[in-house]
This record gives sequence, structure tokens and C-alpha cells, in this order.
Amino acid sequence: EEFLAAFQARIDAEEKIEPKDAMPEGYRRTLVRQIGQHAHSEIVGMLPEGNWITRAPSLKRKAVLLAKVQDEAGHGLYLYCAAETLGVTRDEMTEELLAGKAKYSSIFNYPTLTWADIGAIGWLVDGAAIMNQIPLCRCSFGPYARAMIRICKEESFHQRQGFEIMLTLCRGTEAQRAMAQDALDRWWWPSLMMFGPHDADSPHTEQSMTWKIKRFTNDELRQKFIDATVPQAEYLGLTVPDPELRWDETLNEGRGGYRHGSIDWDEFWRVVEGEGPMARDRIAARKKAWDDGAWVREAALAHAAKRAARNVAAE
Amino acid sequence: EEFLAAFQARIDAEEKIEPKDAMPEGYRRTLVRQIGQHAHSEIVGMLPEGNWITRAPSLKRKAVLLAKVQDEAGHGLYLYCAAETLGVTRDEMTEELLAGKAKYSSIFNYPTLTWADIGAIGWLVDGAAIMNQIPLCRCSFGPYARAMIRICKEESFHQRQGFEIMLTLCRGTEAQRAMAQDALDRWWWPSLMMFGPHDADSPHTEQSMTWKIKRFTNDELRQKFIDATVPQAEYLGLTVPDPELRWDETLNEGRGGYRHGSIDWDEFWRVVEGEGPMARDRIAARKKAWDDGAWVREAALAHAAKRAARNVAAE
Amino acid sequence: MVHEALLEVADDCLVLGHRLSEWCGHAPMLEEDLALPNMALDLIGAARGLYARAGEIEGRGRGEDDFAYFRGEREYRNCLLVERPNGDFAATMLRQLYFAAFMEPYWRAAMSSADEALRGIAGKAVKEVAYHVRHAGEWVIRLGDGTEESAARLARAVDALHRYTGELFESSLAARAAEAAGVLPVRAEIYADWDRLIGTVFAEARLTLPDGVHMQSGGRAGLHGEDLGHLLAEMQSVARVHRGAVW
Amino acid sequence: MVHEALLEVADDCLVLGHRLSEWCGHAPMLEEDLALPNMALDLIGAARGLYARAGEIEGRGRGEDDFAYFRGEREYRNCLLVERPNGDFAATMLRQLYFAAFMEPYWRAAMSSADEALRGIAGKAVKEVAYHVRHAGEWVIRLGDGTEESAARLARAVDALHRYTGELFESSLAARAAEAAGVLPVRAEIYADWDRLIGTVFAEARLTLPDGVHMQSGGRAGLHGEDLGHLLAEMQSVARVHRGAVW
Repeated sequence: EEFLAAFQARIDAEEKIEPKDAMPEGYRRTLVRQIGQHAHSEIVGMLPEGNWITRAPSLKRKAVLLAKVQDEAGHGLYLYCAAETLGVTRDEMTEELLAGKAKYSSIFNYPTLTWADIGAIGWLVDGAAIMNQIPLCRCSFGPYARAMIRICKEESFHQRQGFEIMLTLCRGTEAQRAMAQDALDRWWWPSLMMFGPHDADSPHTEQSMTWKIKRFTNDELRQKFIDATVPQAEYLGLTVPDPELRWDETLNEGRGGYRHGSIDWDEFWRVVEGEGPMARDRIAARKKAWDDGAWVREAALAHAAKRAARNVAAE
Repeated sequence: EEFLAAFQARIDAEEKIEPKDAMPEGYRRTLVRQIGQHAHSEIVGMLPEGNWITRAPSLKRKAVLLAKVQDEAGHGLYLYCAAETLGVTRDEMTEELLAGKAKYSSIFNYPTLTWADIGAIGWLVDGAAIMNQIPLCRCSFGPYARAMIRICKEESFHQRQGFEIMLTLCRGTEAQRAMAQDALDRWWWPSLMMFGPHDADSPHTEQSMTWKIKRFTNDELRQKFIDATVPQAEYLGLTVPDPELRWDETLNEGRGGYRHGSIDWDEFWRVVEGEGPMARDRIAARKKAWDDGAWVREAALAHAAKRAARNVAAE
Repeated sequence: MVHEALLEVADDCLVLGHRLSEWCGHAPMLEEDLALPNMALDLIGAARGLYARAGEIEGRGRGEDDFAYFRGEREYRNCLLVERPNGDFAATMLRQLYFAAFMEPYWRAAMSSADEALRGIAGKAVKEVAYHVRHAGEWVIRLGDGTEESAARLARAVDALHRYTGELFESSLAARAAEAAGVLPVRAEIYADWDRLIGTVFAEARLTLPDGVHMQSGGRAGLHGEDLGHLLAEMQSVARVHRGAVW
Repeated sequence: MVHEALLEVADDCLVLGHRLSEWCGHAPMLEEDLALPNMALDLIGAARGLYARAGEIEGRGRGEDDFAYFRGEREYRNCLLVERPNGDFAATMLRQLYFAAFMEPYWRAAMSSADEALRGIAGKAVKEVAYHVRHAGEWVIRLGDGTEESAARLARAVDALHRYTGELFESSLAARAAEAAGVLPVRAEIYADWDRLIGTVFAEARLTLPDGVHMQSGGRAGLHGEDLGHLLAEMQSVARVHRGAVW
């Protein structure tokens, strides 16, 4: 009791919690789960975009996309490291992912069907991710907050690149514009779903906010995202696929905002529960990479051991 | 001695030798080797053409090419059966092929680089094969002769289809004509090499002709091929890549024929000895198919055994 | 609308035929190097007939190669089952059985189509597909009741592919128009025959039919998986470079 | 002529960069999901610089994407080594070492090229390729002196790939023109450095250098293997469909 109160006092004072600090088991568990999910999302997120690296339509775009996917691997690495400070290993987390026990962002269970999806993912998916992640830079757990600062900087770069792909398509040929609209049509609703269920259906939100792991509710962040993105779509000359979307000046404490149509929560839960169109393919691809790479990892360990033994012998 | 003389008398009388007949060991060995090589050629020959099935530029061509490659599998099957009548199993022959011990036609160690190669292979490679094979329809060994009759009929159909692909390309766009000429440039000399070394360098020819396994010498067949093919190239409006090629009316006992430039025998022997550009890829592809298919073949045997056991039990 | 419904069936046949053709020269035994292209040829033949008829009905002068080579992945209307990668021989044969067990009663019903051309296509295809059912069915039985490894591989194939069978029985708007016009059979009505046949084969193969599988669909709306795009990129590569050329 | 020699080097870099990019998301460990695209980016960057310079010298207004996306397999001039399929990680790393061990001294020599643009490209590339040599070399040592399996895989990779190294030291007519003009280094003169480096790494990796291998070549004449065509079909698929579009 006393410990919990003292812990909460540190949180309330905006002190950073560090790995060596004592912390409530629930706090630790929540963070391990959340950071793990976040790391897995970066890793699985390499696949839908990786699907277009070999077909990128110009060398410049190919290089930019490669660099982006590489950044995602890097984000995964930081995040696994942050989670490891809480006493769980990267291998354990990987095994959980491959066994289908750990979650990752459902958005990556949708397929990338055209080049425009690379633009839409950067613009919408990274855009939504940033909305979620900026508050995490002030997360109460130090290693996570510091990883997020670095990640957010790169993500906002990716988001601008994605928007720029869309802009180029929208200023291009008729086929390119159609491709851009089609991508928006397919990615809009899944992007809104990235913020999670409505606050009323999100049982963990309150505790996470008290612990300052989370700083805004799902619906608050979703609203921010919509308000930021709709004008961008207008600038692109694209139509947001929501006939009920309209400006309402009473929203956001009188600053105004967009009201949106209702989200298909059946689809949301279906995808969350592992029935997204690409869910099995994603895990299968990661599992194949992991299994095919087993002999490489073993060889690296064996070599390191041999080398260490030789160094000892030489001393 | 007496047996050999009697055997030769049967050959000279144009009697067919059948599997159950007594035959000299050399005759049997020559046939096993030749029929085996011929069967392997059909099987390996599926690969260079198979390389373009997925990219055939029209559905009609795709269907025709599929049917052709399927025919080649069929030819392989007849020929393995013919060889099996001489006491060697298909599995044994396959293991020899995959171990790199058995030869097959060197022509298939060249790559197919454009769609026009499918035309050129049909026209030139099948054309040369037919020149070699028509006399084999009268081969002294019955099963081989009968297999060849069926094969030759299909091969000449393939050859016409190949010529027709070339004709369509030559009547097409400039890019298509260039593709056709390029294919002729690359396949001409290897096709001439298909007839084997000059007679003077072909030690087995004499014995094979005595046994009526072979009916014409390498150089005779090569000359026939050139004389038949050069006018076809002219009809297509293509240039045979041999600056020394010229008509000589003294050839062919005064009926005239084409003199050709000298063949690069260094290349010939290099390719025969397994250093053709695709040699290792061909064997690797066949080996992969064979190894990957092992569990299928085992399952089929296991199922047949179970079924047989059940039938016995039910009786 | 009706021509779009024909395109759905044609795309199914072409894409599956293309997938089978990828085996060419790489089959587990020589007999299958004959059988696989054989089925591929039947399927591509049916696709050609259907594209031709769709082009006539559409009336804009498009022919088989326009449909096959000059539509992108969002325009292809095949179901997801046929575009699944070949996987191992067990997956290929199971996919073939799933599809052929649907197409056999489908073609049989189409023999009384209101469209004469379609009756002709169906009459030819129904005989061919009977062989596909037999061939794939025998293999599924052999593998299911073969070795431990073959049974395990087949079970994995069922786990991977069963979720794509539901789409066979769904009719798009275009299909419903064609069904209402008596041109194409009603997809949902094929289910009983399909289920009976699959049940029989699975019983002999000692396989359990999976239960409560969430079915995936989307192909009829052009919402494919990520593999189709690669298939088309390869298939169309020569034709697209030489736009307008005759082959 | 000189611009054609630059295209040879550019094609080497692009094709190998493309091959490495195929690993993206499928590497044996996360660290390699960073390292492989990193090397791919360096190579594609070098290719872009070389294509741009080749286009300027050619003077017909062609830019990097014209060269990369609108030439067919017979027009590509890369050596055979770089187009070989990735195979397993051992084959990928060995291919990388073979190539990087050539390019490091090559770029070093190119820093005193008569062509200013090329000096710039070389100055950047030489630093990048030093990392490739180190990274691939360390892996070759780890795998060669790792487990029995890794050593066997690496030995198979040597058996498969060594025959493609001879072509690195052959100069085409175009290359000889560029070498005579002092624009590009003489390929044959790189051999001593390459051989020394490979020898050192192989010794540490407990690998034996194969002897009397018949070297394969042809790439500089556009005589490729059958894999390059598939690579290009995929790489060029979107650009070719939308000819003239800006991305």
C-alpha cells in the first residue's frame, strides 16, 4: 500500500521510472505487453511495405522505401531493448509472436495491393502511429520514453514521405490518381481503428492513464487524427470514404472538428482476433525467416564460443 | 563368335531386336546409354522452355508451350520405358543424371533469354533433333524404334510451331524482329553442335552404324540440317550468323548444298564436359524437384502397400 | 454485368492454370509432369472460352489477351483460393480438389445455361474437370493415408486453405445478375454436392474437416492477397513491354 | 563507349542491391534486417550516380530510371555474379564478399579517375564498400568457423559461386575504352588485391580456395542466366505499366 502510494507520487511528480527502480507488478506487466506489441508491430510492419520494395517504380522511391523499412527494423531493435530492461528477452518475445500469442498492430494484417498503398501507409498509418506515439515520449517509464523520442522523429519523416507519394500520384496521370483514391478508400477505416475501441470499451485505459503510460484516450487521439488528416485529403483532391463525415464547430471545446460515421467494430474485432486477410501470411513469413535463420544464429554463437575459448587459451 | 555373326545377320536383314532376344553386351550397353541420354534430354529440356511458360505473351502461346513441355515429359516417359526393357530402372537412370554421371543434350545448358528463344528452340533445336531422330525410327532395337516413331510425329509438330513463332515475330514490330534475329544468333551454332563432333572425331559411329543403331554419320546429318534450315532463315528474312556460309553446287553428290564456317569445338567440348552456362542450374533444378518430391513418392508407395494389405485382409 | 460474372469464372481458371503451370519441370515424379500441365491446359482453355464470350457480351472489342494481360491486380476477379501460392504438393493437390469439386457440379449445371456459348464451354469443361476431381482426390487420399509426413503436410494444407473455400459459394452482384438471367448456375446451390464430395474424400484420406473456420473472401471485389500481384507482374511482363504486338 | 562502361558498373550495383533488398523482412536476425538494406541502399545509391553520369556522357537525355526500368535483360550489362539468386544466407554473404572485395580497390583506384563526377561517386562508395567487406567478411569467417552445418553451407556456396568471380576482372571493349581514357580503373589490375583479401578471409574461415574452376562470363555482352529476366520483370512491372508517369 505504502509502496504503491509512493510509486504513484513519483509518477504524479513526472519523475521517470528506470529499470532498476522498484515498480508494481501490474505496471511492469502492462509495459512489457505494450512495448512488446509495439516492437512486434515494427517487425511485422516491415512485411506489407517490403512487398513493394522490389517493384518500386523509380530508383529514388526504391531507396526511400528501403530506408524506411530499415528504420522499422531499427525501431524494433530499440523497443526490444527497452522491453529487455524489464526482464524479458528478445527471443522470448519473438517466440510469443511466432506462436500467435503476442499481438501486434492489426493494420498490418491488411495487404498492400498497389504502389499507392505505400503512400497511404506512410500518410495514414504512420500518421495515426505518430498520434499514438507522441504522448509516449512523455511516458513515465524512462527507456520507453527515450526510445519513442527517437522513433517519433523518424516516423514523422516517414509520414511526410508518404504524403509526398500521394501528392505525386494525385498530380500524376488519371491512373495514378485512381490508384491514390483506391488506397485511401481501403486504408481510411483501418487507420481509424488503429486507435483502438471506443473509450467505453477500453477497460485498461484508466489504469494506464493513472500510471502515465497513456496520456490521452483512444477517442481523443482518433479525433485529433481525423481533424489533422481530412484537410490533407482535401489538399490532395481525394475523397474520404465516409459519407457521414462533416465539420462540427461544437467539437473540441468549440474549436471545431470532424464528426465521422460509425466504425465497423465487427471487422475491428475480427481482425484483432487474428482473422485479418493477411494475418496468417504475416506470421508464416516471420516464422519462415526465423526458422530458416536458425542455423545462422547457431553458427554465430558457436563461432563466438570458439573464439572466446581460443582467447582464453592464448592468455 | 557364331552368336555375334548370327546377331549381325539379323541386323543386316533389318529384323528388329526385341528385349527378350539375346544380344551382345556392347549392343545392350550402347543402347542403354543412348536411350538414357535421350530420355534425360527430354526431361532436362523441359527446363529452358518451362522458363517462359509463366511469361508467354498470349494465352494461345501459353497453352501451346505448356502442351509442348508436357509432350516432352511424355517422351521422357516412353524412353525410360524403352530403356527399362534392357534391365535398367528409371530410378537408377535418374540417380545417374542427378549425380552428374549421365549425359544429356548439351543444347539445354544454354539459357533461354527472351521469348524468341522459344521460337528458336522449336525451329532449330527440335529441327536438329528430328534430323537425328527420324533415322532412329528404323533403329534395329524394336522398343526404341517404336518410341521414336511416336516422338518424331510430335517433334515435327513442335518444330512447325517454333517456326510459326519465328514467322510471327519476323512479321511483327521492329523489336520483335530484333528479338528473333538475336535468338537465331545465339542458337545457330549450338544447334549445329547438336550433331556431335566431326565423323573423324566420333569413335563410336562406326560400330553404331554396323548395329544399325545409327544410320547416318554426324556430318551427314548436320549437312542435311543446314541445307534444310538456311532457306527457312531466308524466308523469315533473318541472317544466319555465319559469314562463311555459301552455296556450293558440288556438295551432296552434285545436288548442291551449303558450306559452313568452322565450328568452335573448344566451346563444344567445354559444354559437353559440363561447363555450359546453365549446366549446374539444370541439374540443381532437377535435383531439387527430385528431393522435394521424395516424401510424395514415399507416401504413394506407403498408401499402395496399405491398400494391398487391406485387400488381402478382406479376401 | 453478365460479362463481369463470366470474367470471375475465367479469372479463377486462368489464375489456377497459371499456378499449376509453375510446377512444370519441377513435379515430384514424371507422371505429374504430365498431369499438372494437363490440368493447367484444361483450365487455360476454359478461361480462353470464357474471356472470348465475355468480350462479345461486353461489346467493346476486348479479347482474351486484353483481359488476361492488360488488367491489374485490382481488376482481377478471381477468388482467393486459386491465387494461393503452390506450397508443397499436398497444398497444390488439396487446392485442386477444393476447386474441382466445386467446378464439376457448377459446369454440369451450366450445361443448361441460357447462353449457348456457355453451354458449349461447360460441355467441354465438365468432362475435363471430372478428371481433375479424380486425380486430385486420389492424391489427397494417398497423402492423407500415406506416411506420417504426408498426412501432416496435408493436414497443414487443410489448415491453410480451408478458409478460402467459402468464397466459392458467394455470388457477387454481377454473378447474381448472371444467375438471375439463367446464364450461370447459382453458386450457393453447388454447396451440397461439394460438401458431399469433400466429405467422402476426406473420410477416405482420414482427414477431419475443420470446424468453425472463419472464411476469407474479397477476390470478387479485387481485394486479393499479396501474391497475385507478383503472379501478374510475371505473367504480363512480355505482353506489357510490347503493347500492341501480335504473337 | 565510356558511358556503356559506366552502365556495366551501375548494373552490377543495381542488380546486387535489388537482390539484397529481397531479404528485407526475411533476414535471419533483426541486426541483418538492418545490415542488408543498408548495403542495398549503398549499392542503389552508387548505381544512381553512375546512371546519371552515363546519361550525361551519352547525351541523349536518358536518366537513371530510363536505364533501370526501360532496358530488357539483353541490354543489362551486369556480371553474372550479382544476378545469382540469394540462396541461403551463406551464399548471400559470400556473393557480397566476392563483389565487395573487388569493388573496394576498384573504387579506391577510381578516386583518381579523369572524370570528376566519377571521382565523387568513388569517394563516397569507397567508404561504404569498406563496411561491406568487413560485414560480409566477418560473416564468412563466422559461418566457415561456426557449426558443421554452416561450414557445409558455405562450402556449397563457394562451389556454386566461385565460377562467377573471373568475370569481375575481364574488361569489355567499352570498359577498355574507359580504362584507356583514364575514367575507370583497369579491372585486371584489381586481381592482386582481391586475391589477397579473399585468401585472408578464407584462411580465417577455414575454407579452401577452389582450384581450376572454369570461370563463367557473358554478362557484359548481355548473355545472362535465366534468373535476371524474372528479377527485371518484377522490378520493372509498375514502371512499365505506367510508361511516362512521374513517381
